[in-house]
Amino acid sequence: ACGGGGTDSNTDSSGGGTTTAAFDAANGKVFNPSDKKGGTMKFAISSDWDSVDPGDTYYGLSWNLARLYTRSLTMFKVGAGSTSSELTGDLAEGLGVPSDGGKTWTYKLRQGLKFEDGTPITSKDVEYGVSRSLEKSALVNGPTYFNDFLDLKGYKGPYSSKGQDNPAIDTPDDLTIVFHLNKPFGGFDYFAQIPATAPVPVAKDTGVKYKEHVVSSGPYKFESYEAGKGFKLVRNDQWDQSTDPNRKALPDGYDVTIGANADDIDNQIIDGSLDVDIAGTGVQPAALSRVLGQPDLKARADNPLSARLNYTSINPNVGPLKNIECRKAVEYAADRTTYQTAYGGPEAGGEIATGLLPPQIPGFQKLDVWSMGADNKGDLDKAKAALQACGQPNGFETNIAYRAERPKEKATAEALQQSLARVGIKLTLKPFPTGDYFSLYAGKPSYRDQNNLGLMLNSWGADWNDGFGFLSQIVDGRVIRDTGGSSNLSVNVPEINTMVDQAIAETDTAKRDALWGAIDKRVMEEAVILPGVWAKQVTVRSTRTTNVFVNDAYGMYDFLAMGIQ
Amino acid sequence: MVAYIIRRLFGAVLTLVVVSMITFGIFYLVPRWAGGTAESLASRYVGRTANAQQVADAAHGLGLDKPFFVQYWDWLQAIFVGRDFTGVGPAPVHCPAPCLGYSFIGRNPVLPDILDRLPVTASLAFGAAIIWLIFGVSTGVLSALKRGSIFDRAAMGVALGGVSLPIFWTGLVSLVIFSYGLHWTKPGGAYTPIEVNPGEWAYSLLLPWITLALLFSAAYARLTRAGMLETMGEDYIRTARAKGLRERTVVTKHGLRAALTPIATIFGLDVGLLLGGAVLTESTFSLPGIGKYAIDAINTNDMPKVMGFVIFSAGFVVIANLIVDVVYAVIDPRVRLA
Amino acid sequence: MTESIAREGVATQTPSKEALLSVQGLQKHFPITKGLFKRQVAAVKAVDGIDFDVYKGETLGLVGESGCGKSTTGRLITRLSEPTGGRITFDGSDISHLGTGAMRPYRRDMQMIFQDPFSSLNPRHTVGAIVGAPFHIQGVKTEHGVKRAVQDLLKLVGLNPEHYNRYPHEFSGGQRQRIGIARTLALKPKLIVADEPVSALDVSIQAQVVNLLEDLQEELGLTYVVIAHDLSVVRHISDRVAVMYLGKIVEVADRESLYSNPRHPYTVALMSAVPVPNPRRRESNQRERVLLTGDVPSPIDPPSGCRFRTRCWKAQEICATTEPPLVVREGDSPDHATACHFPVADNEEVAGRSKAA
Amino acid sequence: MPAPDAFLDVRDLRIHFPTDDGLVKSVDGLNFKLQRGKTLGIVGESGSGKSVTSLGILGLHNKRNARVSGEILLDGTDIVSADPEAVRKMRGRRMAMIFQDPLSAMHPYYTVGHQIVEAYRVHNNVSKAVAKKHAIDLLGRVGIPQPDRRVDDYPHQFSGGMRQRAMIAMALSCDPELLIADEPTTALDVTVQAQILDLMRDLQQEFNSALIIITHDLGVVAELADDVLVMYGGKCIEYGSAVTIFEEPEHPYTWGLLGSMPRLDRGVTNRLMPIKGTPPSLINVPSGCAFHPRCAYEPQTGGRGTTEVPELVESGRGHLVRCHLPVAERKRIWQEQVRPKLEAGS
Amino acid sequence: MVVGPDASISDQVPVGEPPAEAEGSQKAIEGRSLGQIAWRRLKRDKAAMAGGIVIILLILIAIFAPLIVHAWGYDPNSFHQETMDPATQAPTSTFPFGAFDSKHLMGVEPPFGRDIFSRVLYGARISLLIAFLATLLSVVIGATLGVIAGYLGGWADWLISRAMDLFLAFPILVFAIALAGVIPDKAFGLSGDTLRIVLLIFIIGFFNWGYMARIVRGQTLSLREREFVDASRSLGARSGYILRKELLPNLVAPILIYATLLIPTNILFEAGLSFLGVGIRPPTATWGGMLSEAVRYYTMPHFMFWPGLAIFVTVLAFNLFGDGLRDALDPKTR
Ligand SMILES: Nc1ncnc2c1ncn2[C@@H]1O[C@H](COP(=O)(O)OP(=O)(O)OP(=O)(O)O)[C@@H](O)[C@H]1O
Ligand SMILES: Nc1ncnc2c1ncn2[C@@H]1O[C@H](COP(=O)(O)OP(=O)(O)OP(=O)(O)O)[C@@H](O)[C@H]1O
Ligand SMILES: [Mg+2]
Ligand SMILES: [Mg+2]
Ligand code: NI
Repeated sequence: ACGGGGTDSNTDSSGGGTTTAAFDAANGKVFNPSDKKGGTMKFAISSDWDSVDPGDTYYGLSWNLARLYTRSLTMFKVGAGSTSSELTGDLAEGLGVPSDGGKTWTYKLRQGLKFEDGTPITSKDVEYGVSRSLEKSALVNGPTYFNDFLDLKGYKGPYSSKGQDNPAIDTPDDLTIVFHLNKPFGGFDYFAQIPATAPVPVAKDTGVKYKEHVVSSGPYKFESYEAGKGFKLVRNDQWDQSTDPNRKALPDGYDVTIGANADDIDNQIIDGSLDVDIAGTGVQPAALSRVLGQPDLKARADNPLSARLNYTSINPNVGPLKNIECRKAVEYAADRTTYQTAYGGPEAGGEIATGLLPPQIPGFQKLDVWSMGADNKGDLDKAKAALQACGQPNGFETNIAYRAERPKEKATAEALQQSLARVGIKLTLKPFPTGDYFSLYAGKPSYRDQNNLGLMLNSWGADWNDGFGFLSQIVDGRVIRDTGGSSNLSVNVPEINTMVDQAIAETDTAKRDALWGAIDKRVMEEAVILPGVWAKQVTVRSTRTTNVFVNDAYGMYDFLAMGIQ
Repeated sequence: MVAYIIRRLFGAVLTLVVVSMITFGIFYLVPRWAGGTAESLASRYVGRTANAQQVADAAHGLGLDKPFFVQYWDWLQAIFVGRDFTGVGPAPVHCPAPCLGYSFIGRNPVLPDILDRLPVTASLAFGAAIIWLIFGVSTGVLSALKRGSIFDRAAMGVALGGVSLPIFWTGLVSLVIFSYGLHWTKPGGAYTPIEVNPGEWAYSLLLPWITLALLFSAAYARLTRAGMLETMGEDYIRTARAKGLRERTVVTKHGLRAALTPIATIFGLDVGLLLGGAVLTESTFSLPGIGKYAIDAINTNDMPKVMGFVIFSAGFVVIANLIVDVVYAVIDPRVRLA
Repeated sequence: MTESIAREGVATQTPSKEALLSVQGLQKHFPITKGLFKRQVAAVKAVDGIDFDVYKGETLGLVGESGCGKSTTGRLITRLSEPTGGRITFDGSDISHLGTGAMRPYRRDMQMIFQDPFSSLNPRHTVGAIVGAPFHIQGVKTEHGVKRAVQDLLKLVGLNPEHYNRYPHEFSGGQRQRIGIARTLALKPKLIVADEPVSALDVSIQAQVVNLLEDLQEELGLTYVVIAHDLSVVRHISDRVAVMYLGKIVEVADRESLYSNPRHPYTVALMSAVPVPNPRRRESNQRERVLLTGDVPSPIDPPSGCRFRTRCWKAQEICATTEPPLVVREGDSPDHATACHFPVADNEEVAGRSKAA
Repeated sequence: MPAPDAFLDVRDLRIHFPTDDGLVKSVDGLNFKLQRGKTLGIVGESGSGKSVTSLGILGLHNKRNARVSGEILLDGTDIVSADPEAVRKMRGRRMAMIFQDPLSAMHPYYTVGHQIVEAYRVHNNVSKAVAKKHAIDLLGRVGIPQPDRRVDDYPHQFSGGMRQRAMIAMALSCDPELLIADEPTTALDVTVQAQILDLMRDLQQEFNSALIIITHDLGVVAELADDVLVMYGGKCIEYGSAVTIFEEPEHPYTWGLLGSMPRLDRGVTNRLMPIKGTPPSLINVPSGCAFHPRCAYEPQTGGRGTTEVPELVESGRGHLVRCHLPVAERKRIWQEQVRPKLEAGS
Repeated sequence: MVVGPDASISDQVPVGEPPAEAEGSQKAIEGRSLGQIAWRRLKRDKAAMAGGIVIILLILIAIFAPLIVHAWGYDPNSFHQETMDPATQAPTSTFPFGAFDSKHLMGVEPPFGRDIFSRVLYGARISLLIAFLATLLSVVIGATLGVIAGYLGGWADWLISRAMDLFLAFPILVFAIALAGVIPDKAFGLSGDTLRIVLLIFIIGFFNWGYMARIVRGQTLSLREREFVDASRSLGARSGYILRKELLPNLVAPILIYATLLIPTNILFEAGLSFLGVGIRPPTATWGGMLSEAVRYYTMPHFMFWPGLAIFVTVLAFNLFGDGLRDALDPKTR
């Protein structure tokens, strides 16, 4: 069942619904549509995510979830298939209005918006939410788009630049908010859907502690919050359906358990006592054979493709890998099937990737830069030839870094170790603590170069489904910082940087998509990235949920739409 | 006795200071062996947009650039007077006394976090302790009384097996069978506090209790048996029989009473150790207790948490030691504490 | 059972009055610590100022009740422990405070026999190694090699020399005690201190060892200090006897004089308490017995003045204030010294079934 | 011969222990009788089976590791074959025991008073307070000063002599008819020993109980016993009145015991007369007369000593001896050879 | 030189031995040492002997793992993807879980189909190596410090006893985990598995000496009170002599006993560390590591079963043997 399996789902028309259980029934269509209100949804996850603070979060699941208790300026449409990739106004009446060649963006807020305590939401609250998210030394987790694109003129944020006004954001009246950018950017509406644009009342902002009491602007508010253990959401009576065309708010509340046993989550979903694993990464390997093996269970499973690439960065700054021939040898010698197996096989792991851009992102093209050999098991002859050309005919030694707590990355490292050994490239496995992987180890240029980290496992999901949302943070060499923390571990080619600038500035969508596609190919040619798999997962639908469908923007079930039977 | 307790408390505090110093030393030194500098250590706390100056400020504000003893002193002092950190985040961060450290990854002081998890670990430890005391001791006593019988051999065989089983394996196997397979018990992870729902509480801890108790029951059965065999051979048992006491009285009042004394000691220490974090059990059953906290802290490389944990659990052991000694003196009139 | 070689030669001849060992004011206090800082709050005055001489070739017996400081005295004179005060002169040299190294040469001349034949032999060493140890430790060269010397010693103490390679656990208590004795004899010592050498043995074995000690003394001209609590054994083996009470010597005299004419009330009580193996004299024994009441006071806080006064039926006021010196009493032979204000007179009626107050 | 209506009648008592190394015949065919108000002394070397016998009489051997056979008739009831529960009820009430080492024989965790009260209350249905009063009474009777205060002390707070007194009080708590004292004074100093022996004698007279005193100290036996039983290798080798045993012993082993002992009541003998060799193994008891390897007169038995187990035969009124030597010969040897040597120098 | 006639009594054999043996033979009988007696006792203890045999087998297996694997297995790290269903990541073998197959004796490991048999065998090498050497380290540190504390007493004792308390108060497991987590990749001229093995040995050994020291100290204290030490001193022996010649031979038995009983603890300790992911680095096979992987595949119980069984059998064997050894060398405890 290989080969472009996921792409067909995108062609489905949105809004279609079905009630017959079948494999992949909620992928691209709505399974079990219903408008019934009531009930409490049970969510669980095995390990905590960064934060529930809208200004301090960068996890897809968190952005998906945040829509329950906050509203941002714009949002992805709530719908199956490609619908979910489209933006629409949320707090704002509609999408932003660009002016000044895309350097200024203006949004009009809806009437009658209120916080959970009844105070009206104004454009000032939105400005404050964005401003505080700039404080990356306090709210460290969120994306840095606003830091990078707003014309801040030295403004650091409401904590650091106390008493100053954010010069990049104007609020001419309570319902209007204007953003000034430092360069033209056509995709600002994507920025506007980041949870950081959710309004935050200044008086209630407790900085890093705000996560303990997020003030709701959405249909649900926090009833309780216990760090690391879970929280409960209940209806926010100040939310007004009339101000919100996107949310149906079917359940009466949500119980979110954090730190549950991962295998148990699978079991509970299978037997119906739990609704959703909010991690959205699919069932655990233990349940996989069961789910795929038993027809009745398989009929309850979906196999969505997410806009995520699991790949390996090849460090062009260490040892023989400085020579592109040696990097080519790695590309040729890698056995892509074991890479895929390491991630869970064709269904649970993903499709073998040929380039960076996942198929569902506009601009995608099927590349064939480096031969993957017969059955994708690697082209050993070419690899050997490349090694010869590199002057290392007998191979060489280098290290492969991965995140210690990620078994799949560990398996991948083992898989690469095996497959590269076939041409004499010896890999030593180097696990690093997940939390510091980017900030201190693989993500820190001085560290990775000094410690001879030749290969580094990496994984990147689109912030949203377009070329910028996917590629900008991993191919632009200028995001690499000496202090570490960048997701781009190996791509720093001036020519590519220029191409990125061109793509950003391009206002024509089709041309822009093509430009991103070209960047993809160009990066591949550098042989600094060994693509692994475009992630897919096998997820199981709970028996009691309604309105189940995969939101393509997040690559997982849409939490907002679900209801209880 | 009072003087003794005071002296021991004094010793306990000293022990903790030394433990903390060693721990601190190791966590201070090892990252530096690995090539860490004050700046590189600080850089994890400053976020992704920080520039070199901000990193340097953070390193300074956290005191990472100070010599070892100054840093240790700062840490120690914080326990009594609290501490302010600067350079990380726009405002100074205050960690109120008693400050066992402040986690910049979790953005909170360590102690309240640990205390928050204590009920889980305590529930686990005490619940299991009750089970293993009942099972272990009664099996041990019966075995000793029926020495050489089939029961004795079987029980001791099982006990030897029990102490030879790795707890994480027993835990996994029982999880797979009883939780995933038969759905009899909860697999852990979702702990319900006793005050919320005692039934749920017990239900959620059932499997960890049994698993932990299995290991300890086995050990205690062996200990009790050995102790009983020893005391039942004592002269005073013969005296008790010569007085014409009923065998049951002889066994319980004279034999068991004496045999249990050393077991009480070990029991105290075991519970003390467990309260300081049943690491393997908690991670096998994903119980959000102190042990899991420690593992998580280690996995996220959150050194202030690890430090705080080490001191906290060492404190339990030290206090358990002290209590055991005092209790011993109460149980055994021959022991005079001076 | 044939009678032994007559012992008259040695027994009748008065020991030469040359002191081999001389002890003056010997003290040993064991500190008792307490409180937060382990302050010394008191001391067990195990031995509290004793004087005696041991003459060449004689046997001095040391008797007393349990805990009166006999063993401590023995350990002090063999310098196994450090005296708190006083002087020990051995063969003319002051050895009171010599260190381990300085003491080593003297150790050849002064040996010890221990009470417990089970714990005094290292269970992991062969008999040969145990008896040969003195040669190794002192670096003594032997004419025909150590093995030969050891076997000679074994023969000397009545053991089969073939058992050179056996381990102590293969021997009975009496045989073990012989091994211990062989070890002490290896270096041909002048003085042997025996701390309860036979108390751990059965009666029949006890006699074998006592005989052996006597024979060896005769053969090798040894000087003994024998510590025992069994008055009959002490009488049998000793030439002179010292009686200890609570860290003090209360009476010292030659055997005949002491047993026939005890002066100190404690000695009297001690001797009268020994059961006599004669059922016919049962009644008279009971009548003559002085029964002491109470227990031996604690050596931590001994009674003032005369230490025996708390149990003595003759005690008067002076006993509480003045400590009686150990001196020769009127009418006694010159080597019969008693530390008592009111020594028991020759034909004093001390007994009766009344308990001594 | 003891009168037929003996209070305690032990008949052919055998107590064997099967062990890894073989069968330990600790007691092997023991017979004796004891009347009320009389005292029997049992002497013998270490390991001759004295303690095992006394435990056997109290029925304290564990069925699992001891094989007890024969009869122990206490006032007509056979303890060996009786129901264990019945024997338990007899223990403490009808027969009691005083052990050698009072420190280890008393429970360290309970007060002395508690331990006496416990002994009293198993057999008497009285309140704790009454029992405690009784305990204080008893402690006073055995000569413990301030018994009302010391009753609440723990054994370790007593001195050795006081502990032994407390043991005696405990044994006497139910006025037993048979009292067995297993080396009651061995751990004590002579002065204390004298007090205890005195006490036991007085108490026995007061209660008119039968007393068995076990010891290896012939002096103690001479002080207390009416009759003496000499044990060797698990067997009785000589039995007789105390005077007979001390003045006309007929067994070479008894001679040896007497000869081994320095005595204060005699002059200083020049030499002790020990028994050569060591006590026999109870697993491989020497063939024939168990004493033959150590016996100087073994050649005079004409080889029977090594092959034939001698019978215990009466050689005079109530005097039983287990020896191959002809009676006349034994008497002659004692009179002509042994006795003079023992008394030499007196 | 004639000593009194009854003093030179011919030696009798001690109680418990047939008199005939000694009586008849005047020639030197080689005495049996305590070691020989212990061995005789041990031989009678069937469970202990079984434990001992298993231990020997395990050691042989560990040593000859490459040969055995060569005959019946595969390289422990090589993949056998053909044995796995790529989608479900379960073994395709018709044998239950792929085990007991002639190709893969214990089945194969998800997801790559590595041969479990070979990995278990290779795991034995690591487990035993670490357990043995760590025990050795603990024993060396513990015994040395214990003897010093017990023999010298005073300040040395105080200091060492406090250090012992300290180490016993440490939450060792967590501490070891934390430490193993921050170990650098290269140090002391070592790297990779070698470095980690060395460091694990060091960590496990270093944190476990307290118990050993406590026992040795206690033993030394009681031995010091035995009169043979005084006897040696009264002969003028120096401390060094007493330590080496008098005390040490008597300490061998307890040290041996507790070393045997420490080994299983250390095996569990290492497995625990590997289980928590801070032990030896993958792909090197260790039992604990295999178990921690197996957790994710609990629906394929064979993967959990074999390494768990290996740990269990090994630890059990050492416990059995250690118990037996204790009974044999120290009959008091029976
Ligand atoms: N190392 C020590 N520390 C403290 N007190 C001690 C020590 N050794 C002996 N004593 C005390 O000193 C006193 C005399 O003891 P010592 O052993 O000399 O008596 P003893 O006469 O030999 O008694 P015994 O007949 O019981 O052997 C006792 O009260 C004893 O408790
Ligand atoms: N439970 C037992 N199992 C095996 N042998 C035993 C047992 N109890 C006693 N014995 C053996 O029985 C023999 C007689 O022991 P017993 O205690 O009666 O001697 P004893 O005459 O009282 O000696 P002592 O004077 O030393 O007290 C000894 O050899 C002893 O080892
Ligand atoms: Mg002594
Ligand atoms: Mg006895
Ligand atoms: Ni003599």
